[in-house]
Amino acid sequence: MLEAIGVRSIEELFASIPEALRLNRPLDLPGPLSEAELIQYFRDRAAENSVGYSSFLGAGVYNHLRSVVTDTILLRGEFLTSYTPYQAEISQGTLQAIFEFQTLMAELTGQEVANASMWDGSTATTEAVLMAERLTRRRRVLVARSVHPEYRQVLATYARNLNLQIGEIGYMPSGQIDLDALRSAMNNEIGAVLAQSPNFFGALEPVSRIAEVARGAEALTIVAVAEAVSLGVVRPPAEADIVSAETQSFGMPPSYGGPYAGVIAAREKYVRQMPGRLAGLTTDGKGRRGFCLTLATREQHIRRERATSNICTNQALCALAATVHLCLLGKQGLREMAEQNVAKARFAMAELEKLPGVHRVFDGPVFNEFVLQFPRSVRMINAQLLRDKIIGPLPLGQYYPELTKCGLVCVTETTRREQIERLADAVRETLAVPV
Amino acid sequence: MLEAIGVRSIEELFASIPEALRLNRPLDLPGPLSEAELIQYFRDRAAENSVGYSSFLGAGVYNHLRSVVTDTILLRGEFLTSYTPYQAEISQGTLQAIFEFQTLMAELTGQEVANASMWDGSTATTEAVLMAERLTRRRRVLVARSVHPEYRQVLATYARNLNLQIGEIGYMPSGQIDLDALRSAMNNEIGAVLAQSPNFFGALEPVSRIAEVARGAEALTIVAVAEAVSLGVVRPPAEADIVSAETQSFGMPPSYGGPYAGVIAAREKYVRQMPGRLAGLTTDGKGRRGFCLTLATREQHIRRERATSNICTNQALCALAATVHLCLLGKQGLREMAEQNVAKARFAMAELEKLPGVHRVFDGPVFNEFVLQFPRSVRMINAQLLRDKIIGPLPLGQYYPELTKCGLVCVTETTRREQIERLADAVRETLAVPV
Amino acid sequence: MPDKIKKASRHVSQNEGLVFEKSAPGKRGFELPPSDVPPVDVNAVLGPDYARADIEGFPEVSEIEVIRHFTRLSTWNYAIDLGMYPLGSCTMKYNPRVNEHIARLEGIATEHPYQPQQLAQGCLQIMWTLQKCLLEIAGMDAATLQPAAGAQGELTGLLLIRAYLESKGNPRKKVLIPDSAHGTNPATAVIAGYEVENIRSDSRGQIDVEQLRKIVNEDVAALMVTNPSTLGTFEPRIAEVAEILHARGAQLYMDGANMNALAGVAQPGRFGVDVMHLNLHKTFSTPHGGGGPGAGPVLVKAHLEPFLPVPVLVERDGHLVLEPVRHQSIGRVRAFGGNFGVLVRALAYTLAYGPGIRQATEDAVLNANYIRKNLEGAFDLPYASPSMHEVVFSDNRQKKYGVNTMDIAKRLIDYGFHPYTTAFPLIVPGAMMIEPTESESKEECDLFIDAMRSIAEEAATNPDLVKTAPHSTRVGRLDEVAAARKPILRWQPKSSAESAG
Amino acid sequence: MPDKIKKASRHVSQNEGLVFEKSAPGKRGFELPPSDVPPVDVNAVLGPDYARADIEGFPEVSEIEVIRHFTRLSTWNYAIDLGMYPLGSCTMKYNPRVNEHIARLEGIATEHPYQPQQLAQGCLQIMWTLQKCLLEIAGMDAATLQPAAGAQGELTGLLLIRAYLESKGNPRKKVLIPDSAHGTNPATAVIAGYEVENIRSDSRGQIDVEQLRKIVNEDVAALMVTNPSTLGTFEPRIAEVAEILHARGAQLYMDGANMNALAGVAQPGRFGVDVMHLNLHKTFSTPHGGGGPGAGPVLVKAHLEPFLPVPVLVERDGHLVLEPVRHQSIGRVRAFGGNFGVLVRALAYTLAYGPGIRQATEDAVLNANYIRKNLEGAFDLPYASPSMHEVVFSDNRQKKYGVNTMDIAKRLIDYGFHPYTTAFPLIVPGAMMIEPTESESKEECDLFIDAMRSIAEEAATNPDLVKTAPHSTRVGRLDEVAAARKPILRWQPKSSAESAG
Ligand SMILES: Cc1ncc(COP(=O)(O)O)c(C=O)c1O
Ligand SMILES: Cc1ncc(COP(=O)(O)O)c(C=O)c1O
Repeated sequence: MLEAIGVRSIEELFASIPEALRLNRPLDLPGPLSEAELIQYFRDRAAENSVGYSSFLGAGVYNHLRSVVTDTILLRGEFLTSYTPYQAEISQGTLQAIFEFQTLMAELTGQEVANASMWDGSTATTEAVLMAERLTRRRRVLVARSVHPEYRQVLATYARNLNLQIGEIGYMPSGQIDLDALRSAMNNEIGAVLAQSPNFFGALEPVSRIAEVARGAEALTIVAVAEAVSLGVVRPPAEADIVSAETQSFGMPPSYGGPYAGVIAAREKYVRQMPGRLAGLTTDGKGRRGFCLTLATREQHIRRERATSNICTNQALCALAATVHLCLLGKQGLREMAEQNVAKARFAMAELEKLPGVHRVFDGPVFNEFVLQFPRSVRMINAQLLRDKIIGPLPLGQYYPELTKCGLVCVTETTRREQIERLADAVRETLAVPV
Repeated sequence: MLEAIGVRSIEELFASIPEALRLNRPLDLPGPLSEAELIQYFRDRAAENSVGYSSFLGAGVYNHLRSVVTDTILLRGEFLTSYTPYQAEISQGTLQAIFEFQTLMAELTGQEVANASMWDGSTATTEAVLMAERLTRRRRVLVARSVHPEYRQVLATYARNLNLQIGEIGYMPSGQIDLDALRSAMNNEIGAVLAQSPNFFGALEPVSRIAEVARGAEALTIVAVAEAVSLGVVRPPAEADIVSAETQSFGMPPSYGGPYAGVIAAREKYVRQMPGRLAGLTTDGKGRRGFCLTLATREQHIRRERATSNICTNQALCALAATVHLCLLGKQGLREMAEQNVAKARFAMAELEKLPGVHRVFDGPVFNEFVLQFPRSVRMINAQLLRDKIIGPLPLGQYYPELTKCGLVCVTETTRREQIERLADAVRETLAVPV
Repeated sequence: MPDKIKKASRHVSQNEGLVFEKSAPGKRGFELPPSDVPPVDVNAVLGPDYARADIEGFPEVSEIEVIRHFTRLSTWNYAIDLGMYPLGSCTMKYNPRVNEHIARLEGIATEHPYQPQQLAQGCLQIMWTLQKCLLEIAGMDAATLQPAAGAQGELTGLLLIRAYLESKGNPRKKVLIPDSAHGTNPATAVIAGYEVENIRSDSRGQIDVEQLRKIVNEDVAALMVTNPSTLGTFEPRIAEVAEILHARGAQLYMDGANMNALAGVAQPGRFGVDVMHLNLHKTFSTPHGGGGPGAGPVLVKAHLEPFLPVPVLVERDGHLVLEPVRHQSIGRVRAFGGNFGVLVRALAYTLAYGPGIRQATEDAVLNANYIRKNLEGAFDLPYASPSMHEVVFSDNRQKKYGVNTMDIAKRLIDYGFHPYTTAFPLIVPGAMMIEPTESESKEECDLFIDAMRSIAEEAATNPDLVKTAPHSTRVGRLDEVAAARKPILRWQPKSSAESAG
Repeated sequence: MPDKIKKASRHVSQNEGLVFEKSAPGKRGFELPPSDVPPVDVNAVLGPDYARADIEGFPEVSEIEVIRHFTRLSTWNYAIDLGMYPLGSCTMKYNPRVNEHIARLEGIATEHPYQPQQLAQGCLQIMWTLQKCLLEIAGMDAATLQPAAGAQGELTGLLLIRAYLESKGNPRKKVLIPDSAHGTNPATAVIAGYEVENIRSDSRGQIDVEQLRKIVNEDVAALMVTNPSTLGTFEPRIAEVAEILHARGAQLYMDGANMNALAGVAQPGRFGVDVMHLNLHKTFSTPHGGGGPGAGPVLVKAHLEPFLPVPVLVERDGHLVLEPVRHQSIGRVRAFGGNFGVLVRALAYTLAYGPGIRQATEDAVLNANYIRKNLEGAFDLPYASPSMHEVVFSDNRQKKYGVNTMDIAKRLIDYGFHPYTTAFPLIVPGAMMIEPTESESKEECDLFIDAMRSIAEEAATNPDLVKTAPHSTRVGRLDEVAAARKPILRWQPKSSAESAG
């Protein structure tokens, strides 16, 4: 091939890089490893992690059942190794799947339209706020303190330079947003109110009442959903104007933080301010139904500095995972899964509240997470639990100074009763030992 | 649908089964289990097996490296869930892959043609003998005692009712067939001579000399290959008239005995007496190249009681595994793999022969297996090795009464040096303790 | 593509030559870890008589080329995963994906057949549980899981009968086989050392019991009966048949390939069957994989148990043990314990359903009868006897237009379906043997019915369209005569000049 | 299909409606294990204000229907696994299959981001090792793996610059962006709170250094440069550019999307780059998955390290620790640690090559130049500057026949290829941006060259054939205008009357 090109050496092909900028030594990298060695390397790393432990962590990342069928589909080369479906004629598979994802998300969230995915729940939520800002042209946002702390941190990172002011609204003994505080903070400079439901404490927010307050000041209501399985039994945030969701619960493993798929759903009239890709239905010259990416004039590759967002690569394969997963579960399966979460959370709550000095902090309705107050530091308790191969509740003091000795407990349909009982026993034993 | 059919109940559809023959109770079966429970059930069973042990077993089933790519291909629904490619127009994928398998097998074995697969090495070998019987119309066969004992048992099962007489030929101190014994047993009532190379003791048989003797009596030479990786470095049995092989070593896991894929290769002139399916090259009406099953008049579905064999369902997907695996390895990779086997076997031999009272039984050339004599019962030694999580040599006394205290050791490219050294250490320790 | 074809279109499809044609020296698709022992000179170690020089013609391609090669090839196949696969007698049902996962688990796929049995209790438990399940489903007494496929199950069964009769003093000479039987039955009987006597079915396609009564004599070792028969109809007088045989000292073998019509509804053990096989790759959902692997467990009544192939799985002191020797055993029919990976999948299937397996049977029979009902108007039904899990039409009505079953089958391809089974059973000239299985939804069945009716119409109005089908595939009908006349069964280094597909 | 199309045919392809159209009440494709705790009345527990009645329109289908639905859909896609995917700027290289296996291992896929770090050392080690590898490849000092994609990497990078400049007293106002840049660059700059100043490329498509010298002032925070540029050419005066910026207190951001041209050959750190991102889904082979996920790690010089997003991974007493707070940090850009599963695959890729990654770069550049050389005669090359990993032609010569880049792209589909990138970079009207990557064999490149030449000929001799392409696909060109004018973005229960694809 060199000959065909008309050069004598590979080096010549790099002649346009000034000599001084070229690397004249081999890279100092480990490897090369053959396939078997590679697998062994990562098995060794896996062994340094938490295999064999029972975990009660949730807080935005959930352990739910996934079907082997989902992975079977994701691993089809035609989905796995294809690009963004710009060339519609040879991308109808991806496009129709996106259209189905958009429909499923709209149905679940009670919204009219949804996009093809965002990077995750936190960035989807942040982009929802930016979208509200574009729609209202107001630069102030009220955010419930019960929104996931990391979601709020991401919002803060983006907001800082966009001259967006964020006010925080506290929570009530129910664990829900303080509606009175919201009402008093509300005014017509506020562009949006952001709440999460189920919120970081696991509590369901009174979305319709929040929306009522917001609407009073012609502000938009944004509801973030971090635990999407809840939508199987919890009323959808239909009164919200924009919903941002994390779909990790739908067929994506925790995978130490990602990849997952965020999504934004909203009223149809807001669609031209939506960030992210959208697949739409259309026809070809012969009238055959087909799908294509549409409303691209919102996007960076067309609109550049006037785009609704800078997002380009999204989380398409994760959105496909959610689509396959939801098709498998179907209407009944999703409901049953959600119900099991509620039942198991109830059971765990009851078991744990039997322990001396342990009680629930909030009394609002919850889905599969709840906050407990312990008689001593959660970190200390957790250190003990590790000996029993249990990863205990998430200590909340790091996020809410007022919630020291409080821990967030999550149970899902994957948590076995016996694991809950072992947790209760282990905590009891730990507390029995004086500090 | 019942209505459309015109019946009132499902029961009615079974009306043709006499009442008395119907089952009027639910089946007494475990289950139903959901996907997650099913996986757990089999994980529990897996935990009752040998995970975590080092094994030195071969004897017809070998641990070789397999690529993730092979499984990726096998799991494509288009290969996994398709039937025998009788409808060629929508089965070209399977057909071309079979044609490639046939070619690869012919190349490897040094034969002119090969079939699309047999059930395994043992039945392929048996069918090779029956094929020879049809070709020669002679009912006597000489079989080396160094052929895998279970292969010989299968042959005996088939032979018994077909009035086929089997004479056995012993082995020499080299572990190879006793050529003198073969010569004296040879006469022109003998239809075929069957040897295995590498044989059950791991020794390579002098195929060309066996063939010479057979040819002297116008008998056919059949060579069985149970360890197909050997063909990467060992001269192919090109002088044989028929080769039967087990291809498990090419990308199939041990899987407690199957499924694997046998194959029969032979000279082209014998093809019309071959059992099993064959894919052939042809063209369609427009001259486009395509493949179809051919010479079906040999087969049971056409020829019924006059077929060359009763085989119908074969081991197609396993043959595909072998095809993908061999394409991945390629000429160089297969050779390198085979070389590593030879090198590791040499190393293991040297390490183990250092042990007091342990020595090789046979001195012929070997591939990756060899027989050692121990100063005490192999079963006793093995019982001790299990404590070190080692599965030791295969005791040969059960198959060859004259080889008590002898064990067959197998090492492949997957055996790590450190495992060999641990085996040697463990055997040394065991032997150090007086019985 | 005309509108009447609802289920399929045409789409761009990658060409791909033979892997040998893509080969280029020096490429490879898989690297080995470096050796951790001293290298050896293989030629020296093996010696010049045993060392190999080169593997002529062996391919050399990269990893991505392997992926593409086989991915492209795969796209030329039809598959259950793509749509209904109504091959009669083949029971092309859904192959659950979780079973593939399970069969590949560490501790399942990794186990060696010779490892100590105390370290194989998991494997043995899987086999034991499967045996128990199969025996319950079939109503039989003892089992062997060794046979690699249905045909080997047949052989095992006949050898059991032979050994049993031999133990009574006379193995006898003949096996009776209905003319409707699958080709493996007669082929197997011959390998078992028997002569085959084909018996004619009666006008309903069933066993002619009166005739049978006349034929069965001291020479008859067994009758091999498929029930439901290959016409998909239950043999209503099966119990009588068994009696006739037993009265004359002969045995009843049942080919259980059609067990998908009976599981949970009727147990062959109650029919008087002495021995039978099951096709796990049919009734028990293990994937056909383009032709195999399968597994053909054999189930027997107690009197045949002493003759089962070794090793025999038994429970002893709470442990499972493989008994290597039994003095009356017919011996081994296959090395090692059988197609274990297939057994694993079959057990997974069984456990997933549990007693609900009856539901699958009901749905299978429902689908077949639904299709029968809807196609009765369009195609000739040579035998009106009730259908169970499959229905056999003939091309009788289309013949007058010069259209035969194969033409209709090929035209089905254009309609997005895999054809039904053609030309079997032999008692139906121009047979069209349709088995939908329980996996098909009403929607898919309706599309199939539409397609078949539409083709029936085409046969009358535009027979050439049907006779030259398929029109939508990357290759048309292939010249099978030429293929068989001068067989090209492998690629040859020199033939590389031939053009790529 | 005419003979000149060597790489593709047409084949039968399954149709498939929307999953909602296939739904039937009561079906489901996945069963849950029964609950082992007492059941609760969810409506009572949640209360009427919070309990949901029904999910209107939600699908109900069986497992096999799900398998078939998505399998059928998949067959409508082109993919790297099927053939060359020469999208310029996208680096569509082979996605190693072993990486998919690794990312799904127990202990990798199963780990929760909040589990105690002493139980996550394996995950942290993967991230740590990947960071070290990326830093070595890029010649930079510190890294964050948090950004979810290239665009978020850009944002992170600009926020770092902003924080740094702020720490010096003035965040400044503008970011300079060449007119050849990818759309994410300007879009990102705006989100980072900057104004965008687009700068014109010079006649060779490169940065106009003299012009730059004039523009850079106290208002300029940074220049975002893509190197090699989107024309596939190395910016020869990049070091000078860095100097100019640094001299005026501005920073140099490098968009590392084209790192596949440099890995192992040159380290951007030596060019004077202050901050850059990498696209692991391009250079590091992680699958694009139909549009994502990716990962956009950001690499910085030491002076920017204090500003990295939290948490920051550090080594302390032989353990790896995530530092949650750093007082100068820009904060978080994403919840949790990033697209960890993508990082795993990228590390697997890197370890598989090791220092041999240079070979991949060389092959990528070789392939691009081979294609360039072979297509120069047929297509217009608007910029003659040397190509690295990709080459950009234009449709200039074909325009006179009324054929544009999109037409040629669509016609490539008939030839069995995915099109190149059309209409980017903007500085080339009618751009045809071709990036073969190192994964393509000479055989596949030759087929591509043949196809392109053949299309060039068709454009001259039979322009209509090209303008109406593709002709081989299941749907033709879609009406994108109608789609955007009256967007239908979801299925609605009532719209189910529409006919199935
Ligand atoms: C009725 C019948 N009997 C026997 C067989 C043979 O079974 P196998 O292919 O598993 O050997 C078949 C398979 O097609 C069959 O349909
Ligand atoms: C040059 C260039 N810059 C930036 C990007 C954006 O990267 P991402 O899609 O990962 O956000 C791309 C991706 O297409 C690109 O090609």
